[in-house]
Amino acid sequence: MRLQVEAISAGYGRVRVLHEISIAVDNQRVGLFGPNGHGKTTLLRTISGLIRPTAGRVIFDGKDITGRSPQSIVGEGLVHVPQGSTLLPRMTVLEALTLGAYSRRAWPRRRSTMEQVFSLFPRLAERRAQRCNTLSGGERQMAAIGAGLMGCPKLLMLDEPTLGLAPKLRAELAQAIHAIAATGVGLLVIDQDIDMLLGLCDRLYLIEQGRVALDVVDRSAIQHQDVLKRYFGSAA
Amino acid sequence: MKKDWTRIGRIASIVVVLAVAAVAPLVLTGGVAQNLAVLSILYAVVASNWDLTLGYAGIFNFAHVAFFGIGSYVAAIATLQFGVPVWLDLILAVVVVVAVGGLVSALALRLRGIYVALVTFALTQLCVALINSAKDITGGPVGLIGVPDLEIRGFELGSEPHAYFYAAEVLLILSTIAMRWLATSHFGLSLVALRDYEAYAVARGIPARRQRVLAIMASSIPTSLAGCLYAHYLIVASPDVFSFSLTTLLLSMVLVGGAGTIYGPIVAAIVLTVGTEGLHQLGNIRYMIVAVLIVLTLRFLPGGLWSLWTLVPAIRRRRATRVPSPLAEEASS
Amino acid sequence: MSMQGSRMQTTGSPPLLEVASVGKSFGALAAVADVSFALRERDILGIAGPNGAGKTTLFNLITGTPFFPDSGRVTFRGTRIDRMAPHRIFRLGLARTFQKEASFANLTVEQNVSLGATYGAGLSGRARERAVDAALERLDLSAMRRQPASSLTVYGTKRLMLASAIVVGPKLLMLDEPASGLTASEVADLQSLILGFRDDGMAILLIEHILPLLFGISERVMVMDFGRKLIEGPPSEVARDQRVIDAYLGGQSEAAHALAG
Amino acid sequence: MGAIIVSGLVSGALYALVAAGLSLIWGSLGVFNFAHGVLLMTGAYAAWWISSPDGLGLGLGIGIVGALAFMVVLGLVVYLLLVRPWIGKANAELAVIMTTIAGSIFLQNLILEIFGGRYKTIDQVVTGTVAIGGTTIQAQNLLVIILAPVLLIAMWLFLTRNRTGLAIRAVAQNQDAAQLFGIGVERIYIATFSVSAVLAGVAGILLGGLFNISPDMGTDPLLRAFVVVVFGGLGSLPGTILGAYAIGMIEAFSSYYIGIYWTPVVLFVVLIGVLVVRPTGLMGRPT
Repeated sequence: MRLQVEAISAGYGRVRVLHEISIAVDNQRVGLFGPNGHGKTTLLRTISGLIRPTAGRVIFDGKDITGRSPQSIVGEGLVHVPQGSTLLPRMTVLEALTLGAYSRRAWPRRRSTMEQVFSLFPRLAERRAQRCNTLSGGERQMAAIGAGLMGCPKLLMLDEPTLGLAPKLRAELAQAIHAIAATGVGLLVIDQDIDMLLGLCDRLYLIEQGRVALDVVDRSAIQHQDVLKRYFGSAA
Repeated sequence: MKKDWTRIGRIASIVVVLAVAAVAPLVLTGGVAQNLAVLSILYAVVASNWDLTLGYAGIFNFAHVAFFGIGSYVAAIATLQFGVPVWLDLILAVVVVVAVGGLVSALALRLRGIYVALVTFALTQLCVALINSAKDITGGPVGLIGVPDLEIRGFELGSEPHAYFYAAEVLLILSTIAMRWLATSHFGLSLVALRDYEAYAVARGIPARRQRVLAIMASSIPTSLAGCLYAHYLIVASPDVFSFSLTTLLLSMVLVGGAGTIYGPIVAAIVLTVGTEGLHQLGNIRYMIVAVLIVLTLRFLPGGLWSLWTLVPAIRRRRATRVPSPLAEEASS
Repeated sequence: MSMQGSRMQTTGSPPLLEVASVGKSFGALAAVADVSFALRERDILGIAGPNGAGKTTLFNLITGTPFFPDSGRVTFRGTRIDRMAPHRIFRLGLARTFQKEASFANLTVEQNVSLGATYGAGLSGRARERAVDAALERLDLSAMRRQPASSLTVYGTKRLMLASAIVVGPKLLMLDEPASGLTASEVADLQSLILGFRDDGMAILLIEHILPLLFGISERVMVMDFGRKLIEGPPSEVARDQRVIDAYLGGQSEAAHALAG
Repeated sequence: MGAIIVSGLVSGALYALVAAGLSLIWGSLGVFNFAHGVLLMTGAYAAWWISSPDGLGLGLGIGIVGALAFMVVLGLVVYLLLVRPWIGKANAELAVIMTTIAGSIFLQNLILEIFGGRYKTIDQVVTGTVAIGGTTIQAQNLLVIILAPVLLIAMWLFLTRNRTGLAIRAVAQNQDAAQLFGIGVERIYIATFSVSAVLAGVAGILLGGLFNISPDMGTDPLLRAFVVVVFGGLGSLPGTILGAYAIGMIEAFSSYYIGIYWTPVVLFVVLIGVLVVRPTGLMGRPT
């Protein structure tokens, strides 16, 4: 088991967002979906060490990484690409990618990794001298994922990679994510686009109110309509 | 029942404060002691006024001590250079300081946070520069000496040892009543609202800049009067009142005493003024001790000395509905 | 097409709120571009769209917090408000809530509402007390009136934000994702509250990601994408629109059909 | 005219060194270090004590190196004692203003206790005069004029090429993202403070070679640096440097043509003028 989240509780101040949630990521691609504000992003932030859980354990590659600093978790090869448009607004693409390889494990390999990133996202190579805040939405997303790859991840966590992208770009990005998965990097992906998740992932978790509301292990068994009903049923 | 006790407690503390105020000048008769008392009371006025804008409104107005200094210079210049009769110079000082405060804050409050601190700080420096460059009127770096005594029907306050002591006390009591009244009124609540969440406050009809400018103007009134009394009492107006060290001392009174309480800075003004004077024989080391105390207070008692009071459980319960110090927020959660 | 739609609707009575070709850019990014719509009294207009489509920015442009539009006009009750300070806009009867639960955490629940009454409606004395009591009662906050606002739950804070808005009797209530982070029963409660406000004579402008709520109570829905208005129309029509499905609903479209149909 | 420009360049260079340090800390930590002026003074004293025959007498070279090494440690101490406990807390801005002021009171009086209030002098790094065009320049002045830009360019290269330098900028722009890159924010804060303290130390040593050194020698440069960072915009290094030279020049010209006492008035008027037009300074970003 590559990543195992065992009964994690976490939140911000007095507000508890995650309630003893458990998920598992084997050598497979796992998707998280569910309504906004129900804890998907908080879960990733807890796994990557930005938030300290109040209970539960996170185990990565057999090591207990609960409560460790984000720095040391990145060092283990668990890389989180956060949601949001611009990672480092006033840095060039080249600088941002270089920084992606900051961890001791990735730094010596940064040149060869960058070649790989550029071959995956040729557009980034063209834009390498440009500041991140002048990039288009799709390019920003590519830069963010590219910087994540620079960390030489064993498991890559992507938070809404297709957010705010037009359908064509979305398809393009989904293809790139497939290509990343094909290299053997594990994936844990949050997205609102269920079709994309269904095409990409072997396993899906529906997260509601900080808990796993549905765990779909066998993709062929997913009744599209059922999932959607479940999704919208929460408020209806 | 509980309410009765609250009320009795309040009346009792008012009686105690008034009794102490009445008796203190009669007890503290030595020249040094009296001097220290008057000074600490005037500092208490300035620090507690500053608390309205810094603690409640969260404005980094570093020109507050300049209001005190301008007050003292208006008194000195008006009486010495233009022969304005005493008492009238007090009114003049209030008018000038309120005007300066309003103008500067209207400009400075276009900015936010640290920029406000830096620009208002620059204003204080400007005052020193103006005093130095307009020597003929201000006396330059030496200052103005011989500010006339305040008098009532021929009775000179300086001729009676207790008179300035009482005058300073009256100013402090009136100023404290005014500041507490302002701070707990809807005006004060609006300042706290703006401090805590400006976008939300303006979306509920609170005019941000106007409220803040008004707060600064209000806080400058007793402060300018304290400056006048200071000049009349010491008979001098000196550019030292604009120094970085006085600003630092008064700021530490606000923060060590407890920002957002009005009372805290008064307590700290007395403690710090008397304390640094009491350690007189230590020379410069006393400033080092004060510096360490400031850091320790901010570290371990972020609500200031006044928050010690709330460690008493009964009072803490009552205070739960009041406005806590901005620095104490994190500590309580 | 959508422009025509809104014009047609405005021919009857003069609109309460009219937004005409409003735009705002941050550097190279056009956060809101050429958005127009109109709202009559007691209208409920829902606004949907992916994150980052410019919905909240549009709210900020209408209420002047914390910036003004680069281009276009906003008219509320016949008065131009696109260059007006936010506190004046509130006094005209346009109240908004914020996406993040906001409160004046250091003040009590009652003081929070009382500030709105004082500065929004110029009330004082008994009139203010009555208005505050009524608003607290309406949002079921009377029991907590003396507690500090920071002690409220998420839904409690959201209700407090509504109480401080309705205490002045606004003509238009703009709600920015009011249901995010709420439980199902709280969403249901919120829904009846919103409909109640409408019945009291307020128009509602609602940004919401929880589609059953949005499609359930809106008379019309506007979908935004990339800062632009994609479509505006009755919920059933919007849910079937191919552009909306592509840009926003995606896999959710079938469910949206079911809901709208 | 030549003399005025030289004086403006010297002041501008010194202000740039001082203000760049302030700006760097503001950019990454969002706090303002009021102890910066006292750091400058301490650097000068350290260099004097190590180099002067009245102190250790090890000569100027070792004095400078030793003083700068000392500044690295002092930056660390200031960060750990006066800044770190408040980072991320409510009102960190105000608390750190106060703690750094307290720290500067402490250091200033400590120096006064140890070395007394009498003026001291550090040897000039270079002596003599140089004639350029029609103007005779003190060699030390020329050194300041040349060295400051060299140091600032070195700092720029450090911030754009070096792994740690890039990390400093990353932390300033987006702390969460920086952490997710594996950057230890704590280490970067320490590095930022140390770099800033070294810049203050360099300014102190250069200033000490031009004027006497005394416990309050840091006050004026700090006050000028305030004007500079507001003028140029906090957190923007190019803005800060531009602001520093602009202020240095304005000061030099107004001292000559209007009078030295009126110079602060002129500066204040210029400052207010800039802020009315651009409330975040010439090149600053909103906070």
